[in-house]
Amino acid sequence: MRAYCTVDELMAVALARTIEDHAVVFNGVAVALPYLAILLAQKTHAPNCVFLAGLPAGVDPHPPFLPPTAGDALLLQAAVVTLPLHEIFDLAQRGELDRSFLGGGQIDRHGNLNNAWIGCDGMRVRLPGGAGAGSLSCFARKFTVWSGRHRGNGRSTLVERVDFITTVGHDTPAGSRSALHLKGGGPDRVVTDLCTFDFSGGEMRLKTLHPGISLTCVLGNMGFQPRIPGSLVQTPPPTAEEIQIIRRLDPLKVRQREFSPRQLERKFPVA
Amino acid sequence: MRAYCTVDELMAVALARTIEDHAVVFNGVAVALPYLAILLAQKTHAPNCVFLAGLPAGVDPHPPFLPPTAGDALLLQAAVVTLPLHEIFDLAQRGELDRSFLGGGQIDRHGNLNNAWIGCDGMRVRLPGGAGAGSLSCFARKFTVWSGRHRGNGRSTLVERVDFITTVGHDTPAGSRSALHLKGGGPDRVVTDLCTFDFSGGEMRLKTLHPGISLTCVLGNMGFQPRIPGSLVQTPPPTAEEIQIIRRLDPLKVRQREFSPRQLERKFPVA
Amino acid sequence: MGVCSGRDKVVSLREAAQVIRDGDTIAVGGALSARQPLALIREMIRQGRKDLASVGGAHGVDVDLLVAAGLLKSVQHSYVGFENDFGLAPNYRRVCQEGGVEILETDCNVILQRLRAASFGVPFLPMPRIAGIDLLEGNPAFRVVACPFTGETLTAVRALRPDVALIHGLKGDRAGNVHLPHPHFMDGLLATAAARTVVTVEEIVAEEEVRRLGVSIPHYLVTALAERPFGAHPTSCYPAYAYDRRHLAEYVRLAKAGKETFQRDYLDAYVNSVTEEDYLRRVGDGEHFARLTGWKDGVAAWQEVFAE
Amino acid sequence: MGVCSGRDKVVSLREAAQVIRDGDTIAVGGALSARQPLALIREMIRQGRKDLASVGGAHGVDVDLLVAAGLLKSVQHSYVGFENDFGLAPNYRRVCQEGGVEILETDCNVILQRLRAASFGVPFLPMPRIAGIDLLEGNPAFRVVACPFTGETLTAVRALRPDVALIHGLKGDRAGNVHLPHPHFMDGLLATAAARTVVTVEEIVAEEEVRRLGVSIPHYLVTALAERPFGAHPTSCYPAYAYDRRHLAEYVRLAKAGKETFQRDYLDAYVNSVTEEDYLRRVGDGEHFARLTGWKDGVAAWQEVFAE
Repeated sequence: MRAYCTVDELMAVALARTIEDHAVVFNGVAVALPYLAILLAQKTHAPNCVFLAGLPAGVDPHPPFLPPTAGDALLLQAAVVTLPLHEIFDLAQRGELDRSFLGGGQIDRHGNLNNAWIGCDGMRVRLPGGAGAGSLSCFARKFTVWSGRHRGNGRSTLVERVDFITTVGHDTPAGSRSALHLKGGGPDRVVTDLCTFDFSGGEMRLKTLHPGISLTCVLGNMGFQPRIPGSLVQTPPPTAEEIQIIRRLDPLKVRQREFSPRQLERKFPVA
Repeated sequence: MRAYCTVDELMAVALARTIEDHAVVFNGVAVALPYLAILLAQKTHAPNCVFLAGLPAGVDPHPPFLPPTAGDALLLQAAVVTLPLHEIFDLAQRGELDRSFLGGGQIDRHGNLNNAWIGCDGMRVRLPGGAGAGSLSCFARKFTVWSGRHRGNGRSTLVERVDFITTVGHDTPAGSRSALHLKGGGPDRVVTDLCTFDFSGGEMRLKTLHPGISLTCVLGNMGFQPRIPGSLVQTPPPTAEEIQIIRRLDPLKVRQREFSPRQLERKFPVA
Repeated sequence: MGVCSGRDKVVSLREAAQVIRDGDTIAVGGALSARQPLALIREMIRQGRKDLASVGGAHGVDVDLLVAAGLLKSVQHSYVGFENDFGLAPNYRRVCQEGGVEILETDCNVILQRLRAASFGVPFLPMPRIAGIDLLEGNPAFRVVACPFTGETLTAVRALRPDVALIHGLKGDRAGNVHLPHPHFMDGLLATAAARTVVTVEEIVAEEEVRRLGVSIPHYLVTALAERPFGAHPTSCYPAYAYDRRHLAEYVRLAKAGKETFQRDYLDAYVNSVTEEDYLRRVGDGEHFARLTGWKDGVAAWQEVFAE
Repeated sequence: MGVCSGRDKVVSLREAAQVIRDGDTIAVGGALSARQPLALIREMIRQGRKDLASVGGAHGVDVDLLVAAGLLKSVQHSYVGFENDFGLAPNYRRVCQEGGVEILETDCNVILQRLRAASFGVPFLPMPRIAGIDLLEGNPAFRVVACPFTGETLTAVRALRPDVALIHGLKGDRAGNVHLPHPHFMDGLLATAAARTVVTVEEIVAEEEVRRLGVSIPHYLVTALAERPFGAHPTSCYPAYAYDRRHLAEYVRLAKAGKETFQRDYLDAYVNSVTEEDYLRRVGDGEHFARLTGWKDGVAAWQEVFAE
């Protein structure tokens, strides 16, 4: 019988695969997908990845299950040690943080993100704020951008220009990353519910389409035209082992909470 | 029978009496006399004194006995908590350190101290260094200066001009304390084996003579003329309780190690 | 004066809340769903404290509640929300969008460095350059500076010294020594950065017990200490209790229902003219609290907390 | 690169000492009479390491020995000596007075702030103004700066990033997690400030045991780790052993006797061409070491250590 997974699982695997072995990785507030991705990477292709886990600041924790809030002591369980939070930012300031995961309420072609305000004046929507993403986007060697709201949001997630920059990508109205003399390298991958991107010349370039997703669908849900390479490949499917690990790590299915029931109806093949 | 104490004990009591109740007090490297003074003050007139104890950075420790080295874990025994060393300096930088105890290889009339080099060029003697006294002398609200080498050192301890300033007093060749805009208030008391001083107009002023010590003796062992008030009083004698506490705190008599046998022959009455 | 050297810091919750004065800049301990001093915050609401500025990292129900009750004139937090759990913070969002509170955009690390500057006794600290992000624009807490040694371009952030840090710990003693369970978040830094530090603890015990557990905040940094069991409720205070997801769900439901409903069905029902003892009785029965304290009975019991 | 993410850091003492290279700036852990990585230092002497710069706080026999053996080209320590115990450090004093080593005057807090700057990834840090003290004169590590916000005059100190931190801990595991017993002095800061961190421990044990005791330095900060029982001797490594006052007295006696005597009767007898096992055998018999490890048998036994 052919096995299937859902979009949350496909995305967790795609996020995990952006982690190199030996990378020092941090994730802060938003919990489920990046946490799962990092824990998964440690258990598969990146056993030497160092995981600095969220606000509790546990090093290499083994939570018995994933909580829906990053403030929970679950993220310290069986950790090597609990660090003072500032040690994580110090490490980032020293240029030793290899990768961070930054989610975007809005994402533009340069990888700038917005988690502060959407809309202007009369019609503003207040988002929660950027947490530590502003600093991390300046300092981390690389970061992975992610959003589970590519499809069905009326081009409002992937936008030509973000309304407010909480997280700096490769180019901004104030100048390019190199002109701004930032320590970090900027985003190198974007993972959405429809596809993945990398960057070329500081602009998002479509890299892979998730199984069953067409280029038209991807572009129809975006407010800008990304770079498109000559040949487009499919996002490599998760392995059965990866899916099994994810389901074991997250029995409460916290990973699905940011997706609509309709999104979760989509099935993707497992390799 | 009349009770007597020795010069080390007299000095420890005189040092203790420079500590106000509720003062936050630090002492670093040189161990015996200031440590004894602080522990004694806590057990007598300054029960609310907060003691930040040396490099081990124990808060309010109760060492079973005094060691001859401030690196020893003895100075953490029964402490409320062991702080990271930097928290002590942070507190001093915030202006919250009420008093420090700073010993001087050389002491001048303005309360500048030297623990780096004595002599010039061909004939230099290397001292151990100022430890944290440079910073502390700038930041602490007040500090007590002490030396057990007033007598018999050929005017080489209390000198007209120190050869090198490791610890800043009230006036220096670079300007006065207020002209230098330093945070702390400078030294307010000096305790030696012969007498005690306070400061008037930024200069050392004789305050009390230890029992049996004459003004001539004090001045004859100094390289400069201190201010002298109209009436000179005797250093108030230690109480029997104070001496008992000192002897109980320091059964190894570490307090006597910096004194010569001849110095220790001197007897002082106990009240 | 951060230092407070007396050896009896114990006060009532009412007195503890009086350490916070109208107009103060407050820094609330804990983070997100964990160890926030909510009994103290409820008492501040009862006492009608006003014109406060709240500064800090990633928070949730504490800031949302303070905003809803109208105590805050400004918010300088890196994040206010309920994450994957309940999403946006409804009162915070509503009042922000109505312009009822001033928002000063910030970032966890920036807040941390600004508090650090205060804790280090310096008026500013340099950071490796941050640029390109809009929170910098027109923000008086930032300057571009050149390193006096290397010439390198850096970002300087201004020291931020809160008037009061509000912290909830597990145990404390009469002198004010406090044991915080992990995670600590920025609490230690708040205590050294702030001019005053008010602490509530689950239990006041003998000094020996606090020392045995580990003193996280030494007595001389604590201005006042009150005993308040379940003082962090509905956030967690491990190992005593996990967060109360059922109560938070109710909170979010009422907050989403709008200003009037929230005033009547939450603020009046759970906070105003309600003692802390009554608050806990209204929140749930013994069985409910047994579930929150029973997280340690095993993974299944712990999962149940998150399934409510 | 401070970070070293592999999960097997265990090397021999010989290999550990090879992490330090000629010309490096080293930061030695411990302080005064406590927890200095002396086995590592003896091995560096055996290997003939040279042209090192040593930076740090208040130290004793470690710096004196390094100076005596000619490994150091410069010393930037706030204090080098034997306190009330044995007074001045004889080799250090002699070589300084002969001009055989460059002395850079400094101060504990200045060293701490300079290491902090490196640990924070910034090229400088501001301090409240220090002035009037002669260590500032012509010292390129200091600048007077104005606060960009308040205009206040401050002292800026330059970041000091050691090439290697040398630390001795109680226990460590294969991955490099290290438990340091208290007092820690500046050791944690050294590990984040330095480009590499070499650690010796009394014993390599399972990760669970290090975690249970408390990880003071997490694995990813550790470049290499070697097991070396009595690796801090003759300084203390509580709770394993107190300092060896008898050996230090002998050390000071030989150091005071002058360069030739010290070379022959200490360096040749205890360090050069002597393995660490032989070193310990020459230091004392089982009874002698039983006294050092027996400090915990009570106050009388502990006092005996200091009476030797």
